Amino acid sequence: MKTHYTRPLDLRSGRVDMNHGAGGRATAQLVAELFARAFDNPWLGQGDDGAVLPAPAPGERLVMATDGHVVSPLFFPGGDIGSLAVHGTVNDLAVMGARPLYLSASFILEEGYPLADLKRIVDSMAAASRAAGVPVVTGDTKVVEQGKGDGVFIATTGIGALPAERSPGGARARPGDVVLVSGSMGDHGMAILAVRESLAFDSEIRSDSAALHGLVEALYAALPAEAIRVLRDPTRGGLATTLNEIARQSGAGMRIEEAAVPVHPQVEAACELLGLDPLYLANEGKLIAVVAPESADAALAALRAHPLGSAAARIGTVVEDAHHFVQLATPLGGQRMLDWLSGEPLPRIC
Amino acid sequence: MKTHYTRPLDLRSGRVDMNHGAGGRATAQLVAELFARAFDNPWLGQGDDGAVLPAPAPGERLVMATDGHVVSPLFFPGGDIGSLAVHGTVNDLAVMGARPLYLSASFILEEGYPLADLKRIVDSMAAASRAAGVPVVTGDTKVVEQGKGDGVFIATTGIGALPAERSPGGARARPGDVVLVSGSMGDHGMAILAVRESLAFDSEIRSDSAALHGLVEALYAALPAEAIRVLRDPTRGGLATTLNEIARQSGAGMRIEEAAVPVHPQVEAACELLGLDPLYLANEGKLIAVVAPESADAALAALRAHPLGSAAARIGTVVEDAHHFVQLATPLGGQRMLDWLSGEPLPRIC
Amino acid sequence: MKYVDEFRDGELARGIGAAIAREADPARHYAFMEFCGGHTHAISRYGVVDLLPANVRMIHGPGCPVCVLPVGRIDMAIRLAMERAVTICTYGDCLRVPASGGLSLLKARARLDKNRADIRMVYSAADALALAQREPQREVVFLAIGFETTTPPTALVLRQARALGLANFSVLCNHVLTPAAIRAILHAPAGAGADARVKLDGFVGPAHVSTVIGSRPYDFVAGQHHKPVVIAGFEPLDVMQSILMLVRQVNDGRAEIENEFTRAVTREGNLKAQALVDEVFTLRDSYEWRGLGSLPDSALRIRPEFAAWDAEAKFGLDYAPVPDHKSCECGTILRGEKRPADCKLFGTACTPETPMGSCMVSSEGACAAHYNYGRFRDIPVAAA
Amino acid sequence: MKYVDEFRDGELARGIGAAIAREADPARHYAFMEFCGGHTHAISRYGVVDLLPANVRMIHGPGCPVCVLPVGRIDMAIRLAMERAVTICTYGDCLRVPASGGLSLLKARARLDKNRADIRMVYSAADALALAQREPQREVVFLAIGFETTTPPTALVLRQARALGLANFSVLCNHVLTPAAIRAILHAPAGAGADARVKLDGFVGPAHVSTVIGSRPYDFVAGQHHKPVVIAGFEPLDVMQSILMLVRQVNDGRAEIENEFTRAVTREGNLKAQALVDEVFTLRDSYEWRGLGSLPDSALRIRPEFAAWDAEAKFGLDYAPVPDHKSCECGTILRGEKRPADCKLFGTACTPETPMGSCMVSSEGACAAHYNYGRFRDIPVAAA
Amino acid sequence: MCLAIPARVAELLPDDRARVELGGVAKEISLALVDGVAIGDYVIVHVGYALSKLDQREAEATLALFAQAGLTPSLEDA
Amino acid sequence: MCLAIPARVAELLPDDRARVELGGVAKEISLALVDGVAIGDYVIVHVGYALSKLDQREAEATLALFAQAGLTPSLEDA
Ligand code: SF4
Ligand code: SF4
Ligand SMILES: [Mg+2]
Ligand SMILES: [Mg+2]
Ligand SMILES: [Mg+2]
Ligand SMILES: [Mg+2]
Ligand SMILES: [Mg+2]
Ligand SMILES: [Mg+2]
Ligand SMILES: [Mg+2]
Ligand SMILES: [Mg+2]
Ligand SMILES: [Mg+2]
Ligand SMILES: [Mg+2]
Repeated sequence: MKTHYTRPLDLRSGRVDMNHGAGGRATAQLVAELFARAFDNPWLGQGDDGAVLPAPAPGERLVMATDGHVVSPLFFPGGDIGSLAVHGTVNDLAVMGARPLYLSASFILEEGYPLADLKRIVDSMAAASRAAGVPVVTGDTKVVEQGKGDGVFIATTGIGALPAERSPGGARARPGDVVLVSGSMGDHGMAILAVRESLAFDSEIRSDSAALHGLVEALYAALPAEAIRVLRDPTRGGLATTLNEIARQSGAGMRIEEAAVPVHPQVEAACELLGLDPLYLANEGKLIAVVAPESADAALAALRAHPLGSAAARIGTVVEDAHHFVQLATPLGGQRMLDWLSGEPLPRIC
Repeated sequence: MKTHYTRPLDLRSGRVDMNHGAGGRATAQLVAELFARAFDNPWLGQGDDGAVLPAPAPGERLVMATDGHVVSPLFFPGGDIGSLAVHGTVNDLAVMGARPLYLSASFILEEGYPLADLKRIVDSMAAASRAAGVPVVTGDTKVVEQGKGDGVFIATTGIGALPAERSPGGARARPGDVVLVSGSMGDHGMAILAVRESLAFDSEIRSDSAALHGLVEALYAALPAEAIRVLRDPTRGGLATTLNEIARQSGAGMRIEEAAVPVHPQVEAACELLGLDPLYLANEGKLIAVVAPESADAALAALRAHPLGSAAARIGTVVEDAHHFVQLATPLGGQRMLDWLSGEPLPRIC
Repeated sequence: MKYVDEFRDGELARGIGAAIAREADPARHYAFMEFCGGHTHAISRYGVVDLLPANVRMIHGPGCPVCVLPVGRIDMAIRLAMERAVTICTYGDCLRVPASGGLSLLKARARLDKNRADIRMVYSAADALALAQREPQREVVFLAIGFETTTPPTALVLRQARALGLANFSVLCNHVLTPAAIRAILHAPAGAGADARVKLDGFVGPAHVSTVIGSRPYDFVAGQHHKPVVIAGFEPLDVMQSILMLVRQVNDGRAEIENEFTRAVTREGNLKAQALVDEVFTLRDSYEWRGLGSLPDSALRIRPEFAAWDAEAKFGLDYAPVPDHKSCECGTILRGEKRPADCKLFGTACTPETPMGSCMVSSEGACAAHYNYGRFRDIPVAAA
Repeated sequence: MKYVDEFRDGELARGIGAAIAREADPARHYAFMEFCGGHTHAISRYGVVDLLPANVRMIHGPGCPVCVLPVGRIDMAIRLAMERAVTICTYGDCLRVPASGGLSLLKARARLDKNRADIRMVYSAADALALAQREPQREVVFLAIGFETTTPPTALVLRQARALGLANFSVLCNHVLTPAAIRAILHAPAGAGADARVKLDGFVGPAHVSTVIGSRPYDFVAGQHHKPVVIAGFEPLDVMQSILMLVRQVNDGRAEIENEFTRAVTREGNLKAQALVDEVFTLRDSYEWRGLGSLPDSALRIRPEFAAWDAEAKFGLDYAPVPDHKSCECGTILRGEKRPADCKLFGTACTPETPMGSCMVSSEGACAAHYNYGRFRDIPVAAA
Repeated sequence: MCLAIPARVAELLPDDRARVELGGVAKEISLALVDGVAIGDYVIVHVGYALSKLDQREAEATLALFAQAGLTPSLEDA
Repeated sequence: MCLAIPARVAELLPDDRARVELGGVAKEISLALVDGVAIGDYVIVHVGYALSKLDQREAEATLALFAQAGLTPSLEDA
């Protein structure tokens, strides 16, 4: 007697349909044959409403971070929404100073999305999760009608453990502190623009999407925890917006040397073509570190010694400023403000 | 000199536009004037990439659960996507036996969605979070183009603390155990169908959306932790699917008395009209508890003593069954299977 | 629910069950076919077989409108949506019916460009008409299916569409006729399993179909084929009572058309509805039934006066038959020669999620009803 | 980037800055207007003022195509999308330009039924044409804006549309003419603040506009108004060099049309482009410029031969002027009478997110450039 | 097949429409296929249309028949 | 206004189109507005169209002028 047989999911030419989100057998099958298989770990395998996990070590605090991922197109040079969904949240934990421990993933799938592409995304996500050593321990899948979604959205949430001695935070920058970046700015944002149909140009620009917790650990290994004032990943809004956020939170200003900010030559060229500023483009594998002045050299050396920080640079300092402006010294020798991103970075003609 | 002034968000007649998701000043404003104000708590107020939280008490384990919420329509009798997004995840923690501690929220907004409606949703979510005593400590907001979303999606993730002595799980049901439900089945699913334009009928059916952790605590207070084998909230797929999940996980079968399953008379009538079965409709404030036989009476009494469990009922028992079928004794005196949900519950004409 | 709950009473059921057991002759077997899926559903959902003696066996007939809809007709609707950018409106039941190429309307919907075409569920034919009125730039086709019950509503909307001169609305008609299918069952040639063929001792006759057509159209069953028919309501007690009445006819050697569903069925039926159907539809020469093959005079087509609202005429559609899977046993199951679990595809390649044959399509099909409700009977289960 | 990086060199900049400081007469003030937003942008983005002596002041002119686009013209596009179910295609710059009722194209887009209408960003006019070809059922209107640089591409697509007989494509033309605007600046009546009015000592002339129209059209500035013009490239060194050349003309008492941008600008300009523009467009009697008012012969309209592709003709559109906010000081700022921070709306009601006046619209506008890049100069900042 | 259910006519509406009630749930349906329906009547509702009226006397008679079938012969004889 | 940038023509394509290169980034543009463009030429690209050719000799001359301006008078005199 055959009681439980189900035909295997058609991962070659099948598509997501409403049944996959209805919570019945088709949902269970999608979870079992795609998600559970790709993310394979004991917590997910339990199939309960959540995952039961060992708590952090005594004295450690919890860190929780979340990000929704809605990138378009879903595949881009250097990554896809799956790897991005891992890196985006792991990095938010990393820049809190935490050791990332666990991820959850909530998928919102659009009716009609090819299962083969979904599998590519899930496999990429699983690979990124394994490479980062941060398992996806629980998840959820919903399906929305065609025209009410955009292929795949993934919201990930991460839990990390924060050692007692660490406490970086956006409000901790003080005048005199040094601002470092771990590498070139704008690679991710431009990689996405390059593959948008409406702008298409050819370049070798790849997203910098990467998990930063190793780089953060290298930094903590190299300098006293107290010397690390602020860590942040300049994602949406780019370096400019992130520096402004830090300035506002800390109630300070900043002086940045434009020429010191690393920008990939092709990103720079593409920015010229489109009328964009690389300092407003998103990064997904870069760190901003504000460190105590006496530790700046050690911090820079530690960053540069790590593969993800080889192009790290010292770009400026924190200053007193009641208006917490971020000011830029231009390569020409002038001064200007580096303001918050206003609106979306849209290609300009003027 | 005016340096930082921004015109307040137009929460009366404004709409979500792409700028609100670009990560610049408009995003910061939306977060500050809407989300941070509504959810108001010290963690969210920090404005960092994540929230730093006290870890659970020594000996406790962590529980993590996530759910994406894509309900349509967004407002329905008895709730809205905001309250649902809190209850849905709090309940997943509760049925793991955990004390829910923190929530994260990832919003995916569709360009053009009225800010006034968004505010209603966020306020409702904040009220549900406060009522449940589970703060939203971190969040994220993305905006997608019109036609690539459906107003508002909310993915919530919850962290809870699981006391050492508790370990309910879908795999722990054993033959002889008793199956209880905390109240009437199908209210949420039918409340949603009732307001779908294509089916519209008039009734007083309201979603049962509610946070169940109080009810779970009442259960743990009334019986030995070990006697609570499985807790689960029968959401998508309804009672039928959830019982099948438990049966499969536990490698057992079940015998359910159909007449013992509480169903609201109006839900029953609407099911007759539409050709649906209430046992396949979603619930968002109901508990299934599988308990040791000797504790069944105490469990039922504890459930009934709680406002959310006043209509609790004992509906069946766990049996040995290598095929882990869920069988139903019909009110007529016959037997039939109660299978997994197959596809979506669609209104039938035949 | 008045006039519903009373007809589901467990105590009365046991009483009727006892009467059947008492009156059924232990020395013989009784095989009755419930033609309608509605009866099949009631029998399965309420576990009626458990209240019947072992020598009374119910055979599930072909009376489920989505089960008998052939693949080629669903293909026509899918092609309209995919190639002609039409919005197909249909009853929820149709969405999962399998079509060619592993598709169904639900799966085809996932492949459409929704900016142009769509596939939508409606609760009523009137909803499809309303959509066409509301969105004049949208070309709406109502995929009409069903026996004599859904036909009058379709006739009404066709009449309305003509009265309104609605240019963006049409109907893809798949209305079929119950008496023709019963005739086919009675005439069916014995298959390879002819020896195993079960002699039908009588029919439980349609409930709601009969409210429209009355009881007269079944006369040939008794007259020409000498089989008793008891028209019965769709509640479990109705079914049980009709079985009791059939047992009595068999015991008495009678073959009559009896009516258990007197509260809704008359000898003449609903004459207003019949006249309306007659105004709008006429007989098709032949129509292919899934599981039964092509049957003459077994379905309706839209009259030429309404050709502008007949999707087949409007879009120049041709029907291309698509054979069922060769291992599918629906035909022999419908004739009572085999049972669902005898099919080697049952529960493996063929499940409600991925039906291969017509009997697995809707929860009213013989195989689906057995899969959803009765599968446990195939194996011994340890008691609690 | 060859021919780019060399023109941004810091060391050369300091050299030219030193030359300006050396040659500028300390006893007098120099006020030059850079007409173009491209120059305004270069000055602000590179902090060029920090390399200029205090007595050389740059006044930001109206040469930003989106800044001068009046509210009423954006309203026309929004109405087309909202009421006529049209897909508006336009350059990214236009999407945030404020229109009536708190709207902009971006905000209007959020209110559209995207199944019917849309508002889309294009990189090039050709992309709008391609969309219309690809989706014949979509009515596409290219909202064309810009000075003499974007006009030839618009002319090309209009010619192509006519050649293709494309029925679902048209252009809403807002092309304006640089010389007319310069003339308006020179003729502007003194406002209430006439006493404070700054005498312009000369112009930095357009870079890319001049590649198309050549240097000849500026002759009237020197001839009739006795003001020097130096046409300059958009790189910061080009701007600085042109300032040096203007200082020298002023010092010499000369008023000539000089060309710093010889690598791309000739006296005649691009004759091929000029002929094309002439074939497709003709002068508008009058056109309203945001901040400058209605100016005669200052803009182009589509010739009657192309009326089928002229959105104004095709949809029977009328222009309704919408007054600017009464506290907006754009007019006086453009004439150098006031500076952005003097406007009481600056940085409060008027910001780049919620611009009230034309100068705040694009990052090339005087107020926006000051807000984005220069605001810090308004207050003392403690040094690091 | 032909899922249909008896519902009580609660209100007659214009255009041959009616509001019917079933177990506390109300729905608007069409009466275009049946004549002479009054408030209080029960109609059999299918895909939004009344297919026929329900004969309440016959319903009671059928129920009585059920009850009678259930009587044991001995009781019946008694 | 009129954001435009000089780019090197890397390839001539049919229909008056060309592939231009700038700092390692390549883009297809239209040459419909300029005549006589050859591979290796620099053109000024605006909204996907070449507006004019760049005169490389003049560019060098301008750069020389910049350098000259920067020379202090004393040096210049020397
Ligand atoms: S199980 Fe499927 S394939 Fe077999 S007879 Fe039934 S419907 Fe046909
Ligand atoms: S700040 Fe705004 S309102 Fe004031 S002058 Fe500038 S653009 Fe006009
Ligand atoms: Mg985050
Ligand atoms: Mg992140
Ligand atoms: Mg971050
Ligand atoms: Mg879930
Ligand atoms: Mg889409
Ligand atoms: Mg969950
Ligand atoms: Mg949940
Ligand atoms: Mg759950
Ligand atoms: Mg975020
Ligand atoms: Mg939508």
